[in-house]
Amino acid sequence: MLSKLMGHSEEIAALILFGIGFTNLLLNRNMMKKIIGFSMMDSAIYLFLASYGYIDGRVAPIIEDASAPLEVSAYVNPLPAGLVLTGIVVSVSVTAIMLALTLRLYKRYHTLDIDAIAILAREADPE
Amino acid sequence: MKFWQNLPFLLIWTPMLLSGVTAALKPRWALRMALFVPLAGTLGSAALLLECLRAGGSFLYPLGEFGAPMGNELRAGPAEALLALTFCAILFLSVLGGYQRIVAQIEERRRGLYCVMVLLLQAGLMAQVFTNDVFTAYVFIEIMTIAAGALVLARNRGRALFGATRYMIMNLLGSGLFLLGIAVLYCLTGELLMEDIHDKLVSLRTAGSYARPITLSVALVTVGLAVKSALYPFHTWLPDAYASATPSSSAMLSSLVSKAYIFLYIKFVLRVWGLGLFRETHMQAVLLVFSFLGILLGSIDAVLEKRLRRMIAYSSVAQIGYIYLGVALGTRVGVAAALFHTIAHALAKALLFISGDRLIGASDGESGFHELRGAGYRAPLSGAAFTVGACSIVGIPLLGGFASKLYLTRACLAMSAANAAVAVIVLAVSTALNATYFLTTVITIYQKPEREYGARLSHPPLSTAALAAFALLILALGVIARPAMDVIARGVDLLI
Amino acid sequence: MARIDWRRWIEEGGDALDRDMRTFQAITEAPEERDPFELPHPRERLTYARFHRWSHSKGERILKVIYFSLSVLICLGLSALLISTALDLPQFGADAELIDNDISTFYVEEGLRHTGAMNIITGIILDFRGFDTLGESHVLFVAACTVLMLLRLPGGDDPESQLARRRAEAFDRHFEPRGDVILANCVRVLAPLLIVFGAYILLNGHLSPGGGFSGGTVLGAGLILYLCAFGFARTGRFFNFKVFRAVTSGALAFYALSKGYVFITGANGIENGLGPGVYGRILSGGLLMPLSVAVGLVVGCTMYALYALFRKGDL
Amino acid sequence: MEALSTLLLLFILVSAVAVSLVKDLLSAIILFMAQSTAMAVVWILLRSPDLAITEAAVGSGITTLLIFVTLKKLHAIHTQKEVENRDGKD
Repeated sequence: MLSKLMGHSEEIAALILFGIGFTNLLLNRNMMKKIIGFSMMDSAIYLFLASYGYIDGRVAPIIEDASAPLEVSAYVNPLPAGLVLTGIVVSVSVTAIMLALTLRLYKRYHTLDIDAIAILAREADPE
Repeated sequence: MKFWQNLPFLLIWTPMLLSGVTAALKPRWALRMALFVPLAGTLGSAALLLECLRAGGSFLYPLGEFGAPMGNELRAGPAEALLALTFCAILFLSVLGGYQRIVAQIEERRRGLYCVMVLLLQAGLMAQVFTNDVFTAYVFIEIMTIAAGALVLARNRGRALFGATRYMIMNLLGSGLFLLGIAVLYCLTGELLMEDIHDKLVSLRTAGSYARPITLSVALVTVGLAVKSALYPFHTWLPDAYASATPSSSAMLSSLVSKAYIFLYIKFVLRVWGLGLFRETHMQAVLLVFSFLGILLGSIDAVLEKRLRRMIAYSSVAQIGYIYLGVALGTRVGVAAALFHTIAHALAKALLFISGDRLIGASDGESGFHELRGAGYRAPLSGAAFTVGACSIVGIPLLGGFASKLYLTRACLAMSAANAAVAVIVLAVSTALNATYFLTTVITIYQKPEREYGARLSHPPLSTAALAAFALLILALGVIARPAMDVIARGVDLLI
Repeated sequence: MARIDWRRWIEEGGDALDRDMRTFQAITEAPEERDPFELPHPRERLTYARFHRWSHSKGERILKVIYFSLSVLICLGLSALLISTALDLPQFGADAELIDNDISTFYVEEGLRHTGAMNIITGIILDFRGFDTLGESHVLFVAACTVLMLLRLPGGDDPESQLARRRAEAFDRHFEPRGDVILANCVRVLAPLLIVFGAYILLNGHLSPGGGFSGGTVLGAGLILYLCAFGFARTGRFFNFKVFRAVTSGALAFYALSKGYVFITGANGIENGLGPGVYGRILSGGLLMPLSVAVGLVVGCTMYALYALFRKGDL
Repeated sequence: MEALSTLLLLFILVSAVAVSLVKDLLSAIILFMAQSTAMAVVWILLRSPDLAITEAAVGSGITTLLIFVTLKKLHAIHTQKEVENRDGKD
């Protein structure tokens, strides 16, 4: 059991992190905490994905000498890293939007508490 | 490769290219761009549909020299082309029909950006329709999520900001679950292309290995897309976002964005998992329960609602339940019925949001039902259009909604006797509820008004023509239901 | 009430339409739609006070307990469920034959020969899977547009928007350091270094780790640092909204056009005339380096613009 | 190597729990930043230098910076509101 857990240590850490981030995004009432939770959730998925590209004893997929004969089994799988690179930029864009929304909501309602914002928004504008 | 086979790529690429240009234009030219590009998309996808029907098959379009599975790939067939045509046409008509409200409700400095969002939304929609690669689907889901959120929050109103916030939070949760789902799929199969994942999953299943992770990935993708398309228990963000946005945005969100997610889900069911795996993981049964709940409770919510736009929003919850019901049957006939209902509902809901807003506009901006009395006389064309949309959703014969409900019921009858009985009862009850709230509304708008109303708004003739076009399309869908269904059925067969 | 003349609309075209729209706008503008960044309405303030009182009462504490226990339950449950299934997955780090398949071998084998990129990841994201990256740079673009929509202050000459702008500037100046000698001297050394480093990462993306995204971010960070030390007056000289719009639109258009060219020629089997070049040279890899630069410009400008928008609502 | 990676993962998890529990937003952000930096090192251990550079620049750089600036703005708005309330009372 323990060896199995150790063998999956990266995934387990990633999935716990996913759980924490998900919970923060769903249930934390503070908008800033929600945003941080979202960032954590996304980086957890990237950790999960990239850990599968890794293969023990291989090096990063950057060819140093183009003239040397190519040894395919010397490099880790490059595709997950490419996907994660795409994902990281997506998550920073979304974070920026959520922060801007938070700023606007705070300017209008003077609170970061999403429940309070809900009450205020409904009272000020019933439709 | 023939020239017309470049059309799917051009349909995605042109709006993307022009969005950057639109950002640099003055607002009124940007608005024209937001009308022109969806119109061009409509023509392009119509040509694609015709050519696909003539060629009688589907084709793959590799992006780059190597194509799949090394690079990305697009896939187009009759079903995809029909969906693309519907989406582009509705996008164009929504912008045109809500033109006056966009100008009135969105400040000039934001209007140009609003048009950029419309174009990027179109690119995202087309990419969802045509993509054959799950990670590309994720990237374009994010574009669509953000663009749709921006369409809601473009209106400078506290309620719209709040609606957009809830929308974004729930949609980000959905994207996260979806991404984790495809990450698990990738870890299991090492592929990102839909067919290749399917092949690997089939061989894994016959070997009997990794049964639990496969179920997990199916569940994650299902829940993720269900949250994003507002299936019943995950629909809480929907009324706030739909009711507070400008009517064009509400129309686009309800009839395009959620439908694109549903089409993506259908592609997952048919092309990634296959109907066999979909049934085996019991996700089908779960979806069946959710869709029943959605159909009933969404309708009840709509009956209890006292304001027109929120009522239309809640009716969307019920209708999305119908579509998921078709998918959850797990048969080709069911999926075809679901696609037909997607199209019928998308047309009717966009029309309802736009004409409903005009009726409200003709009643001094009050959306309570007692204030709407006589709105049908004050805005006769909008009243007539609203009536057509409402009748289509209730399922009056000759209209699109009737045919789709008929096909759906027929597909339900193929289930085991007990299930079929439950399904038919649910459909009957919900049709009765639909009739209660929609026909009451129609009657209300033709009642004698209680008081005098102020000056009513006039609308540019072209945008009134958009309403008429919607109504005609709904009628046409009802009349040519049989050929349309044939096209869809052929498309579904080709999807598998 | 302005009446619409159908014929005039057709005869005079779009200008008449726009004029009429403006008249409608004056009529249909709801009162709440104006007042962009004002303090809440008195009635809202009253509600807020009421909520505040309630929030310190008992109801709040109960709600807090419910939220907390629900979070712990969901977090533990979700994690446990995910982990229990993840244990069935192929083991991490092992030579898993499922994921180390023909595709990844193909990338390593053919990546260099086909794209000319020593860094295979750059080859993947800019060439093989270039469509994803095209989508991704549009995600950044759509994010920048949304933040502009949300935070950019009205640019008009009317007193209200002028007041809003002045107020934003005053508050920004009040809360940011001015004339800080230590910061300014550090930045004089650091900012050029950062920008050179960013450019290096950007230009060498196909030869070493890095590429458009990381390089662009470092460039943006250099600009932001410069802004922190010397204020908007200095950066405004070379970077304003027009520059931002021109650079972003131009780079995105170049990116979309070149990818469109490559995809269409590739799909139709036309030779595109872009060879990999001499491996390891800076000017190798066909379009990789220009594409990296375009992405880097978009990313750098967007990062700087986001920061500036957050600080004072304009560039 | 194994020990370092386990340690970093533990640190990431602990800081994630701490971010959710801590009351003060500034501390939460600093913890988040530290977590991001640890993640960059994990990327290096996973043989993905591209990701490490991007994570260091984006995760612990720009994202944290944006959160900081938002927090600062919120603080500024808060102060502004108090000033205006006081002026209103006088």
